[in-house]
Parts: sequence; structure tokens; C-alpha cells
Amino acid sequence: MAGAGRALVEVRGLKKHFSVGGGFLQRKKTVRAVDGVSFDVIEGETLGVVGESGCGKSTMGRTMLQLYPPTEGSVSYRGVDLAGLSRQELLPYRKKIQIIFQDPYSSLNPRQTIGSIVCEPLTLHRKDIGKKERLELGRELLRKVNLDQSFVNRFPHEFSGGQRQRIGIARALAVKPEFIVCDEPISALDVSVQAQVVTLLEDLQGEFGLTYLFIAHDLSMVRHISTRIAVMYLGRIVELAGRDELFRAPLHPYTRALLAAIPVPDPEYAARNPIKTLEGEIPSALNPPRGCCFHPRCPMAGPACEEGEPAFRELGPGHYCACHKA
Amino acid sequence: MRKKTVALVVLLMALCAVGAVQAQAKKILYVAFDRENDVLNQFTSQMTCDIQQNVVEGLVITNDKNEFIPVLAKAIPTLENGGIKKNADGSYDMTWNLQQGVRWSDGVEFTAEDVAFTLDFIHNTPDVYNQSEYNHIVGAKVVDKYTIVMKWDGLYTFYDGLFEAILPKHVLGKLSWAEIAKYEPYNRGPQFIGTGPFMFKEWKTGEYIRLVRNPNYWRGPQYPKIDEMVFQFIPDQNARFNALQSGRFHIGQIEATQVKNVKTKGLGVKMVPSNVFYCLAFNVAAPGGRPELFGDARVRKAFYYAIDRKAIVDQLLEGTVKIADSPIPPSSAYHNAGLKAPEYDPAKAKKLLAEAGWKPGKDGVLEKDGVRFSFKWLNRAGRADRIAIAQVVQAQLREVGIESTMSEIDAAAWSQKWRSFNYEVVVNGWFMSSDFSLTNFYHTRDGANGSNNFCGFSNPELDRIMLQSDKDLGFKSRKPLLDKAQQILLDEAYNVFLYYRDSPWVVSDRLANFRGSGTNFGNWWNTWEWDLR
Amino acid sequence: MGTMLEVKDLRTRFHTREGVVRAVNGISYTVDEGETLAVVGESGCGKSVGMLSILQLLQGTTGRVEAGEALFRGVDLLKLSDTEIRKLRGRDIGMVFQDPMTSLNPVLSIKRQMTEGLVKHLGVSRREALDRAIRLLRLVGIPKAEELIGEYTFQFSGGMRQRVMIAMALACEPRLLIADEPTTALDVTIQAQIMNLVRELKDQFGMAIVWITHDLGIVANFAQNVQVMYAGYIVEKADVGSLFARTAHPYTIGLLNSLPANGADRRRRLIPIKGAPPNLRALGGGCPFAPRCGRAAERCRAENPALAELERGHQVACWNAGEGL
Amino acid sequence: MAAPIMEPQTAEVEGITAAQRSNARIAWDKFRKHKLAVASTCLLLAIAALCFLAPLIAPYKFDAIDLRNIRRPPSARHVFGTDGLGRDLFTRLLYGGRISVTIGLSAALLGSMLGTLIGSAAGYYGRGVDNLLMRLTDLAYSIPTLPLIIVISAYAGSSIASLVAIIGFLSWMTTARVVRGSILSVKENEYVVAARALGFGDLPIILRHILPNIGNSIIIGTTLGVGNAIILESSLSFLGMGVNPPTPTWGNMLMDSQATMATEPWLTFFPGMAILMTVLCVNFIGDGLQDALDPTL
Amino acid sequence: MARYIVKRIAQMIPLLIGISIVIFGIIQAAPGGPEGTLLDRGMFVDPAAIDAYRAKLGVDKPLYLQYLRWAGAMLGGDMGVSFQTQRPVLDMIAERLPDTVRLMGISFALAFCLAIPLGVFSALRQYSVFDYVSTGLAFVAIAMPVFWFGLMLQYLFSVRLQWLPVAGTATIGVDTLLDKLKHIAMPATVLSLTYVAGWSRYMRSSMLVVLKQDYIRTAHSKGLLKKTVIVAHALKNAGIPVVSVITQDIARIFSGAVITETIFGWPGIGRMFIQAMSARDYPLLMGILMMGSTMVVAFNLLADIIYGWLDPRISFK
Repeated sequence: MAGAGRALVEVRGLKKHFSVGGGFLQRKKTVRAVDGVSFDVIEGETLGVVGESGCGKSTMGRTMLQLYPPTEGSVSYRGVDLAGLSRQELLPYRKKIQIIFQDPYSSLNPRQTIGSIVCEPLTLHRKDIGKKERLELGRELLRKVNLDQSFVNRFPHEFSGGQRQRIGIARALAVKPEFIVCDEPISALDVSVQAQVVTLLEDLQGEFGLTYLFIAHDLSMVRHISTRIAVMYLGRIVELAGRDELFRAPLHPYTRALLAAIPVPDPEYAARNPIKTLEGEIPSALNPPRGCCFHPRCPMAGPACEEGEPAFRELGPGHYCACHKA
Repeated sequence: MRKKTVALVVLLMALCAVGAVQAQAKKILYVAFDRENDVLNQFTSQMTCDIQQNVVEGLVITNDKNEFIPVLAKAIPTLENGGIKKNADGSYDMTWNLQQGVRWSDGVEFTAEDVAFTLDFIHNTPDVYNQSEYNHIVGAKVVDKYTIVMKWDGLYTFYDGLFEAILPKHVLGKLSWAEIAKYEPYNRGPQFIGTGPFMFKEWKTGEYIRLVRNPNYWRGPQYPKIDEMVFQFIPDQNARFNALQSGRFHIGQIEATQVKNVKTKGLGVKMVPSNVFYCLAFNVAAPGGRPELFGDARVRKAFYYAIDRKAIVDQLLEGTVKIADSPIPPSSAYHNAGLKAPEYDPAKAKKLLAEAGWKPGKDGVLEKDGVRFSFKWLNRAGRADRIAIAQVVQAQLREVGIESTMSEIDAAAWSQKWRSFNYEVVVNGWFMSSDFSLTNFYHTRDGANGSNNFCGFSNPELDRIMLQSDKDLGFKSRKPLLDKAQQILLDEAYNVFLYYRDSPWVVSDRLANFRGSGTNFGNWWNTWEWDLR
Repeated sequence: MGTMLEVKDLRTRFHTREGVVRAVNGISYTVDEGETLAVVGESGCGKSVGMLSILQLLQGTTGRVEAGEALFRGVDLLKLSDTEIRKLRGRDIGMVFQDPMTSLNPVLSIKRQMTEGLVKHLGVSRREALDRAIRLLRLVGIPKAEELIGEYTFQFSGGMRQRVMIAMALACEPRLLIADEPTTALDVTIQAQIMNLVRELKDQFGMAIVWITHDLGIVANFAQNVQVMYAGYIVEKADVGSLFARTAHPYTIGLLNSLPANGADRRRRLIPIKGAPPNLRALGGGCPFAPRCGRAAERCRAENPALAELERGHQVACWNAGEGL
Repeated sequence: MAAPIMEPQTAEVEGITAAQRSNARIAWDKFRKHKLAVASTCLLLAIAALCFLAPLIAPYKFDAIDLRNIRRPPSARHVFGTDGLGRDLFTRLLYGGRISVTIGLSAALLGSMLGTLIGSAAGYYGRGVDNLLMRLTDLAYSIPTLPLIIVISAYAGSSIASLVAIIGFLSWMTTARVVRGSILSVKENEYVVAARALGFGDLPIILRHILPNIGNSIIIGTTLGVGNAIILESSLSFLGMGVNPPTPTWGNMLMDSQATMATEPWLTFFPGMAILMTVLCVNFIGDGLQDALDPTL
Repeated sequence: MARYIVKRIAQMIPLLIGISIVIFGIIQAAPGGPEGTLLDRGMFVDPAAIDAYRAKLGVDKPLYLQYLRWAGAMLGGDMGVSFQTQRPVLDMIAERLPDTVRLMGISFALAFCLAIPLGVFSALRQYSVFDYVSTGLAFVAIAMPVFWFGLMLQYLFSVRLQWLPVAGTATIGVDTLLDKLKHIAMPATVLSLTYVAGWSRYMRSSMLVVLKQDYIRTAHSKGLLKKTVIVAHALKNAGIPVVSVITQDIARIFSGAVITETIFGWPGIGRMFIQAMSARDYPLLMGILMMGSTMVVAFNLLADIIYGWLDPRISFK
């Protein structure tokens, strides 16, 4: 499944199921949050992952970081399968892989000062340096994310969403990672601030040679930042292609519906292309539909779609899709 | 649940409606009572039986002069009146002649059969707390309806204190002995019947017991003069005091410290002398006790000098009690009036202790052979009066170089520790019956005797005198023996006697003929002649 | 078409422990019958507070309307008593809020929440109110409405809940619907559904809509007129076509530049607006956007420009407006 | 998301000139604004100082019995009057405070520490651990305290340490439940996930990220606990399980004076007021602390 | 829902067994035994009589045998016979139950009727004089010893003013509602005071949270009357966390009123418990404690059911 370049992370058949309820006299139910995804993340690229809420994109990101133990499948980082490693064994990889969160409010401990938040990773991963140097590094990091160094003694609530998000980025950068899972880092931000954060991420990528997994539900921003884009629906990747390829020739009907639903900030374009709606809602991951999980909403669904689950096939060079009709 | 409550309310309403009609001009005595009974059966109850005595009469009772007087018996048998005769085998026959024409409140006649039945019950029921006293009665013969002869295995001075209650054979006779102890209609009414001036009416659990006049009382239709008695249970002393102060009650017991505060119009305080004496008790029995401290009579005696008993009586207890020099109270003819315990004199105490080898150590606490004179009090939780005394004594002992610490424990645990000799010093009180035998408290513990000697000492001379006095039924011959015993107790100071505790009772001015008695049979011995004016 | 709502010089402040927050600083605008007005701005710019102010919905907070008028069909809403404004709310003016997850009472059934307004405003019987509520739910596209109306909102997805909110707001057929970011919390496909739904309903009921949003895409697709707010001020006001074609205020320009280019494959670098919005507790006398504005001059920092007509129907509050980009 | 109806989010300007202040200083500045809490602190400190300096201040010895001056009303010689054994009430109040305040504070701390420990273990680890610990809490909660007290004190004796232990061990359940509940919500926060992503173990996460954020519930629990402990100590005195006389505590002074409370009210009034004032102060201080330690205020 | 209740009841059983073992161990481990009370007759007691008494009661047997015997009888619905009164424990408890329930019921009702409005108004007028005063009073009430308050009331209304009786549930021979109210007035007041203080605090803080919720604004925006918004929308939500506090207090019905019952001579179960404890009346103690614990456990369940009713989110899970 490799494109150009070397695969940094290889995800194979990854599944993450949660059991809910259960206990005394009650049958457990299983939420199939991630239900068998396979893809590579190429070193230096930004792999965008889009999908609507509940499609499992965040869970996938977190499972890749081993924040949740995977139910099935493997996540290999430079060839080493992370699943099943102990906390101690994982530590070196924790330095390599980091995460940035969606909610700028809940992602920073309100009782910690900015300095403490940014320097905290160093207390674990840079035991070789003293407190003073740690603080110096912390200031350095703040500078990297365009924040004033004097902020070290202030608390998160004193900052705006965008500033908080940059603090979160600084924290992730503290351990000098190679790969960052950006878990909807801009969804909660204002438009002007989104642009600030995205440019910052782009700059950092250039400076440190980072690889991103960029999770978002906003297609236009994903389009802007990504090299390749994966579209998720109900725990599965339904389409994966290079950015331009995906927008020019989307194969999966769901991808097409997503593209058609975006309101474009251009009245003339809007007048020409009225928003098209996709009927129905995302089914529950507690009991996904049989066959192709998209078939109940799919305008092209045929009998085959109700029967078999479509395979995730390469239909063009580097263009994968899971659809019977494609 | 709701159904039950509704039924209960309806029932109560009905009852009260009936009561309301009759309520006019009735003489109802309201008693602020300090506790609730467990069972009404006086023999199996673990409490004093004040309430029951109004319903059930015995052959005898004690009056306010600490004398046994006959009730259902015509007279108390004695050697003089020929009621007691010695048999050839050394046993004694005691003949009780009973009152005639006495009827149980249900109309059945009271006879000697009831007495015999009561004796059988006691003999066959281990729950009876003083069963051992009755075990000396080895046989009983009903001579006729009004005469019963009991055969005793010897002479015992306490014989006239037995049979304070008689059980109705016609009610309980059909049950087994074990069943009687659990027989609810008798234990809680309505079949709790007696020959007394009042009849059981109602027991509202947790709240009150109500007695009503027995219209067919044997002493005559003019008795009793009161129509009803209500014993309301108010265990908290403050609440009881408030209740009495509120003027809604006619009689009730209060605390010594509350006496001077009774100010409500129409109420007075009567100090009822009681057979309770308070003392310090030392445990000289190892391993729980401290023979090395208290084994020496001089040491024990020094406590009399060290403790300001007068101050305790006059100041702490505000003069509501009298200093005690012996266990037998002055209200009894057996009291040895010639005794005089040493008076407060700390210097003499120190001297005496020095004689016994106790010299002040570095910190002023006495020492002897490397042993500090330091002991621990075992206090019973809730007994504020005793704890106060312990504190006063503790402070006074400190002046002569004796150190002590306190430990406090709940009542049940206290009595277990005490009974198993697991203490050093306690402030204790005994409630004496009108027969002032001292054997149980001061005889060497040997199984049969001295069972309540929890101090662990032994004095052969005292033992001999006390045993002799227990079999002596003549006042004149017995009195010197008990006098001597009291003298020895004072000299040896096994207990340091503190005071006789008189009980303060708040009594309404309207209540006539209240003549409080300080025995364990209490104030209620003559309620048949009480009146509310 | 007559004027339905005319807001004049509305000023709202919050009196907090840390100081006075100047949330709305003298905004004036009108909404005509049947008009769709979009209010655009980023969080904290006063777009929501402005709406809540005119409906007296700030009670219970430290917010106070300090000045201004809000004439709704000639009646000044701000002068109405609590009882009078409550008669108007929900009947003449309906509101839809941003987060359908928290804006519906979790412990009351939909039936209860749908009918209570009907019973109160229209005086209909419960039975009638129920029938009507079911009809409304069908109208907003909820299948099996007669069954689902007995349910509670937590059993619904976000999109369904927002439909319920809309049905509720439309229950008394209001003349004006204020939609406060109704699709922000929704997924893009659901957002599309809701936008189309509101568009249809607007045609059907003929009401005016004020749509508060931060998404210029929605504005372009949905509104007739737009006003852009910044720091409690309206900085630009125009019809949609004019706004996008001849964007005049540097802030609006900055917003558009912050968005990724659409359509083209060319990857353009985003041009973010530098800095952060001003502290509303410490607004100076100058143009509030001046600290972030690349073209700010001496005058901008000293004096706050008023809205001025740039061309017909296009007003902008900028000293440099009309000087060309 | 939080409702925008509240104060509009005020984004601070970058580079605002904030004097650099330490955490403690910030907390103190905020605490100072809570006037009631400051007044309470002063009062409590005054009470504590008086009590702990009792040997220097007290006009008499706490066990100096004077049977000739029993239950005297307040006068120049005895400012608060004398008790049932003629001891100076003021002196005893001071000495009693040493023990009551010590017991109140330490028992409450012990109780909330235990509760926090159990509650955080249950809340953080969830599943089996949670189930086990919460059933244990249910069990402990369902068992009436009175017989437990009697048994424990029979074995442990009634030293101050054992009283602290008894009261502490009887009062952890509420805190445990509250802490568990708070942790369940706090641990979902992304900063906890972030710490895990960085490779931190459970203990540092609990200590640094979770406990500080449930501080409020713990503070409320502890301050309520202080009052409860002081009052419980008085009930224990009533049962004879308290500190032994003649050593005074406010609790046993209160209980001892019951018999005469209607007629010699000063005997109950002063210890009662001492308890009341202390408990009130502690509660208000708790109020102030919550504000002070909350960085968002 | 039914399934949920069945499940919870099934969970109660092992808990209750655990509780019974712990309680049994505790009360038996307490020093002292039932024979201690024999001495209260003040006379001498034969040691042999004490042994006989212990043997008769069966307290001389090993602890586990005693427990098994008790548990076996318990399974058959037999709670045993009181040592003191020789009566079935169940009867004794049943006898006291109506008065206990009446006192507690009225106190809880009183507390509820005062605490809820008090809390709501405090929340509606946060930081007003009313709020400060009620907060202050609540703190005072929490810090005030119950017996002190009770005796003070008694002194005022019974001794000084002579309006109200000191003790009991009714005047004997009088059966009017007024008389009963007079008797219950003081104990109920004393008892409800602490509850009012606690509950109103909880209600206030809960209400403060709810009033800030979005759905309250939605309700206002629909033009509902303020009253309707508070009562129908806010109160039901705010009540949810308060339910557990209230039910926990109500569950303590068996032991919650010991001091009040003692002071006002009220024939409640709390007082009976103290008496049983001092007499080491093991069967009665076990009976009361087990009933008490069952109440606690059952009321927890009840709280959950009320949750389910107030908050449909729970019952559907």
C-alpha cells in the first residue's frame, strides 16, 4: 500500500471494539469504533483523515498511539509492532509519536502553569537535564509556537483557544517527535485562528521534518494541508487517495456526498452548485448495517451492497476505495 | 404498612374516645419515669420492678423504715411468733399464714397454691437472678388454702425478703416453666394480673405504661384512692427535669445537682434515703489488680486521710447525701453509729504512706522498691456522678503524691471487666436489700460465698463473723456481729466508704401519703393509700 | 417589504468581577420582512449577545443592556416588561441555538417541550397542541413523529435534535427566526440537511431569518445580506454578492484569506490574521481591529471609524476603505 | 460546550504585562478577596493560638478542682464561670481546644485522605477495582457507626491518636464517593490522555493531573469533616469513648454540662460557641480556599 | 427498568450477607455481654446464675455457630427473640415502626418543604441578602449540637411558656390532631433542622449549575413563564443530584434520630437500639442493624429508581 517514499507507520487490520454495559445479568454490547483499517503513513507526509463524528477517526488515532490497546491488528512504527509493548518498552516510542488534541479547553490542565505544562514531558524524557535547563527549553518551545516566553507563569484559562492550541503543540514538540497525530486540532477554533494554527503546523513540519496524521471533519482544511486523504465511515476507511486525485475524481459515493455538502464561501459558486444533501444519518456503531455499511444512505446502492462487504481495493495508482460500484 | 398504621390510628382513636368520656374528674397520677421495663414478670426482669409492685403483691414488702412488712402474708414468721420451727434433721419449717379473701384482679381467689407455684417456678427457671437464695428452701407443703409450710435447710436472715411477688397459677399453671418466661400475655399484658391496688391497662412501647384502679382491692373499697397511674418513660435526665418543671407530671426522680433548681410552683423535692452506698473499691487480686499498691491496710487507710469526703458531700453533691462510714445506712437499726472514719488530713495520709514504705520520688509521685504509686480508674460511661467523684479524688490524691489516670468504657463492657477482676480502682455503689447481710460483698470468694467480692481480699475473722450473722435471726444477737463486721471493714479499709446516696424526688404538693423507701423495692410500696388532692 | 426589526445603537455590557466587558458597542441594523440576514463573526465578537440582548435573554447573567432600542414591528423590545416580552418570545420570534445536545432539556419528553409553548401562546388544548407538534415534527423531517414525540432527546442524534429545535422554534409560526449558529455543532452532511430544511421552511412560512454564524461558506450559500461583527462593532454590512466581490474591511479580507482556496488544485499558503481579538474589558478609543491590521495608521489607533456607505447597500467601518486593496 | 450566554470569552491580548507571580501568591491574593474567609482565618488562628498557648495564658490549671466554687456564673475571677467541679471554664476551654482542634483537623484529614485514596483508585482504574472498592464503600456506609465505635475503642483505648483513627476511619465513605465521581469526569479530559501519550504512569497522572482538579470536592469534604469530627468527638465523650477526664475537650465539656444546661447555661454556652465558631470558620475558610485554588476565577 | 431493578435486588443479597457477617462480628466483639444488665438489679448475683443465663441465651457457643444459627433462622424469616423482653424481635421492631415513621416522615416532609424552596431561592438570588442569610443559618445549623437545640426548645416551650408537652406522642386519653401535633412539633423541628441545612445547600449548588445550562435559555426563549421555567425545567434537573443526598438521609431512619428520640421520650427505634446496645441484646441489635442496613441498601436502590424517573437517560441505559 506504499506510495512514494518510506512507510513510517504501517497499520494493518486494526480494530478497536469497546464493550459497553455488561455486568451482572446483562449482555455486553460491542461498539465497533474501528473495524479493520489498513494503511501506511509515509515519512514526511501529512495523511488527512476525514469523516463525520462517530466514524472512529479519533479512536483510530488514539489506538495508533497505544492509548487504547487495539482489539486486533498491528501498528508498526519503523517496523516495530507497538501493540503489546509494556509501558516501559513503549517509552522510547512515546518520544517519537505525539498527539495534539481537539479541545483547547480540556487538553490543558487548568491547574498547571504554561511552563509546567510545556516542560512536563521533559521531566520524564529528559531526565538528564536540570530544572533550569528544562525551563529554558520550555521557553524555547513557546517561542517556536509564536508565544511570548513570559507566559510560563500563567494559567491556561488566561489564553484564547488558538493560544491554548499552540501550547498543546509546544507540549507535543517538547520530546522532539517524528510523528504527530493531530486529533482535530482546529475544529474548535475560529476561522482566523484556524489559519494561524494550520500555518504553524505547516511551518513546524518544514522545520522538523514531521509526519502528520491530520484528523478533521472539515474537508476544505484537510484538502489544504494533506498530502493524501483517507475518508472514514463507520469505523472503516472507504476511500484513500492523493489529495488532488480525491477531489478531482472521488470514487466512493460517500466521498462525493461529503464534497457536495460543503458550503463554499463563494456566492457565485454557491449559486451554480447548490448544496446537495445526503439523506439519513450515520448508523450506530453498536450494530452497523450488514454488507456495505454505507448502503442504507447510498443513492447507488444495489442488492450486492446489502450482501457483501466491499473490499478495499486499489482502483487507480495510489487510489484505494471500498465500494462495489466504483 | 399503611394499612397497619391506619388500623392502629383508628384503634387508638376508638380507645381514646372511650377514655375521653370517662376522663372527667379522674385522679390520674403522672410519673416521669427514668426507664422502660423489659418484661413485667418480676422474677425474670433484669430491672427493678417499681411499676409491677402496684399490680402484683408479694408475701412481703419493705417500708420506708427499712423493715420487711407482710402484705399477702398475715405476719412474717419468726422464731418468736412460732412461725419458724427447728426440725430434728437440722432443717427449719417456716409457716406462712396468708390473707384470706384476697382475689386476683380477674376474680379468682388467691391461695397457698399460688405461692407453691411461684416457688416451683423459681426453682425451675435459671433466669431468676436470685435463684440461689431460694435454693435453701428444700420443700414446700400446702397445708390448706391459706397456709403453706416451707422447709429450709438452715436458718438464713434473708428469708423474710423473698416472695416479693406471687405468680397467678390459674393463668400460668398450664404452661411449662420455659414457656412462662416467654409468655407474652404475662410479660407484656393483658394477662399480667396480680392482687395489687392497680391493674395493668396498657403498655405503649417506648412511651408509657398505664395502670388503672383495681375496684376490688382486698384492703377495702376505699383503696386505692387514685384512679390511674401513668408511667411515662423519659430516660434523659435533662428532659425528665424539664418534664417535671413543665408541671405536667406529679412525681419523678432527678439528679442531685438539679435539686436547687426545682422552682416550679406546686412541686417540692423529697430526699428519699436509699440503701445505696458509694465507695472506692480496690482490686487486690493479681493479675488484673494491684496488690503491690493496695495490699497494705495502711495504704488503704491513708486514702481516708487523703480524701476530703466532707467537701465531696457538702460541695460537689450540695449536701444532698450523707457521709458513709460503713455499708449499712443509718436508716437501718443495724447501722453501727459508733464508727468514725478518719477525717481529711493530707499530712497524716503522707505519714501513713511513708510508714508503709512509700516515699516521694523525683517528680513527687510516691515510690517504693522502684514501683510508682500510679493506678488507673475504670469509669463507667454515663455515670457522671461517679466520674465526677473519681476526678475529685484523683486531684486530692495528687496532693499526697499518688498519681492516677482515667479510662472510661460503656456499661456492659465495664461490668464485664469489673466482674472478671480486670480493673484497678473503681468508684462503685451497692444497692443493699433490707436484709443487711454483708457476706456477698466482703466474704472471701469461695464459690458459695462472697460472689460479689470483686476486690479479691480475704479476712478470715470477718468471714466467720459475717457467716455467723447470716444465720442469726435475733436482732439482739445479730446486731453485735454486724457492728463488729462494720468495724473491721472500716479498719481494714477494703473499700473507702464515701457516702449514702439519697435520691432526690420531685413530688407534687397534691400527692399525699408518699413515703419514699430507699430499698430496691422502692417508693411504690404503699401506693394503695396515695391520693391526689 | 416593510421593516420588521430595527435595532438602534444597541450597547450591552457585562459587569464581571474583573471589570466591565463591552460586548456590544452600539450596533444598528434592520431586518425586513422575509429577509435572510447573516451575522458573521468569531467567537466573542458580540453576535450572539446582541441577539440575546434584544430578547432580554441575558437575565440571570451579569449582562445589562446599557442603551439602544430594538423596535420589533414598532414596539421597543427593550422597554417591555418581563411578562410582555415572554408573550412575544416563542410566538413572534423563535430562536434556534447552537448546540442541540445541550439546548434541549434532557429530562423532559419532546412532547412536553414541544407543546408547552403552543399551549401557552396559542391557548390550544393539550390534545390540539400534540397534533400540531406531530405535524411540525413531520414537517422538519422526523419520521414516525407520532411515536418519537414521546421520547427523550438523548435518544436522538444531533441532527435530529436540531430538527426538533427548529420545529419547536417554528411551533407558533413566528415572523422572525433567530438561528444562533444552528449548524456549528453538526456534521457537514447534516449541516447541509438542516440548511436546506430551513430554506424550505422559510419559503413556506415567509418569515425573516437572522442567521448567526462564523462560517463564510454558509453565508455565501444562504443569506441575502450580511453584517460582519468584530469586538462588539459591526464593521461591514452588505448584500452577499457585494461582500464577497468587493470585500472592503481588512478584517473581512483577513477572514477570507484565512480560508483555503477552493476549487483550484493550487496549494495557496494561508494568510492568517495576526494576533488575537482584543480584550473587551480594555477596548481603547481607536479602531478595535487596528492592532491586527496591516494597514493601520495613526488615525486608526486614535479614532474608531463609523460605518460609512461605500456603495449602495455596502457599508464599512474603516478609515482606509475605498482606497483600494 | 459552555454556553456563550455567560461572559463572552475574553481573549487576552498577547504580551499583556502580567507581573510574574508565584502560584501561592496568586492563590493568596485571591483568598484575600474573600473577606469572610479572611476573617475566619484570623479568628481561627486566634482561637488556635489561644488554645496552643494555653499553659501561658490560662489563669488556672485545667484540673484545679475547687469544690467550694462549683458552677459559679461568669465573674471577674472566672471570666467564663466554673464547672461542676469548680474548675475554671475559661482555662478548660483553652486546653480543651487544643485537643478538639487537633482531633477535628487530623481526623478530617485522615478521613479525606483515605476517602481520596479509595475514591481515586476506584475512579481511575474503574471496572473490577471500582466495583470492589465501591461495594466496600457501600458496606462501610451501611454499617452503623455506634457499635463499631464501641468495639474499636475497646481495643484501641481512648487516646487522642486512637480517636483520630476511629473518627477518620468512620468518615471516609462520602469523600470516596465524591472523589470517585469527580475522577470519572476528570479522567476523560484530554490533558490526562496527553499525559498518557507522553508515557506517564498512573501515579504521576493521578497526583499531578487528576487530584488537583478535584481539589474542590476534597476541600469541601475536609472542611465539613472538621466540624463533623469535633461534633462526633463530643458524641463519643457522651458514650464514654472520648478523651478521658479530667483532660478537657470541647465535646466532653459540652456533654458534662448537659445536666445543668437549663439552669447554668454558661456551662454549655461557651463550649458550644467554641465548637460553633470553629466549625463556621473552617467552613468559610474552605469556601475561600476553593475560590483561591481555582485558577479560572 | 424492571430488569434493572431485579438486577439491583440480586446485587443486594451478597452485600447484605457481607453486612450481616460484619455486623455480627462487630457487636459480638464488643466487650461485655447480655448478662451485664443482671447487675442493674443492684443485688448480688450468683456467678452460677450468670453462666446459666449465658448458656440459656446460647452466647457461650463459638461465634461462627452463633452466626450460622442466627443466619439459618433469619432465612426462615425468624429474627430471633430479644434477650431482654423474650419477645420476637420482629414484633418489637414492628411495634416501634409506626411512631418512628411518623416522626421521621413529618420531619423529612418538613425539611423537604423548607429546604427545596430555600435552596432554589438562594440560587435564584445568588449573592443576595437572602442568600447570605440562609447560607449563614445553614452553617450555624450544621455546627449546632442537636441535643443542645432540643433541650433549649424544651426549656422555652415546655418549662417557660408551657405551650408544648415535653415527651411522648400524645396525651393519654386525648385523641385530637392538635394534641398529636403539639407532641410532634418539637422533635420534628429539631430533627428537620439539620436536614434543612444540608439539603438546601445541595439544592442551591445544584440549581446554580442547572440555571446556567443552555436548555434553560431555550425554555426562556420559548416565552414560558419564569415560574414554569424554574419549576418544570430547572427543578427536575437540579433535583437529580439532591435525590441521593435525601435518600441517604432517609435511609438512616432507624438510627438518625437517636438523640432526638431520647430527649423527647419518643418511642422510636433509635432509642430502642441504644437500650439494646447497652444490654448487649444481640438478637434485637442484629434485627435493628440489619433492618437499618437493608434500609440503606434499599434506599440506594430507590434513589436509583428515582433517578431513572427524573432522568430518563439513566433508565434507558
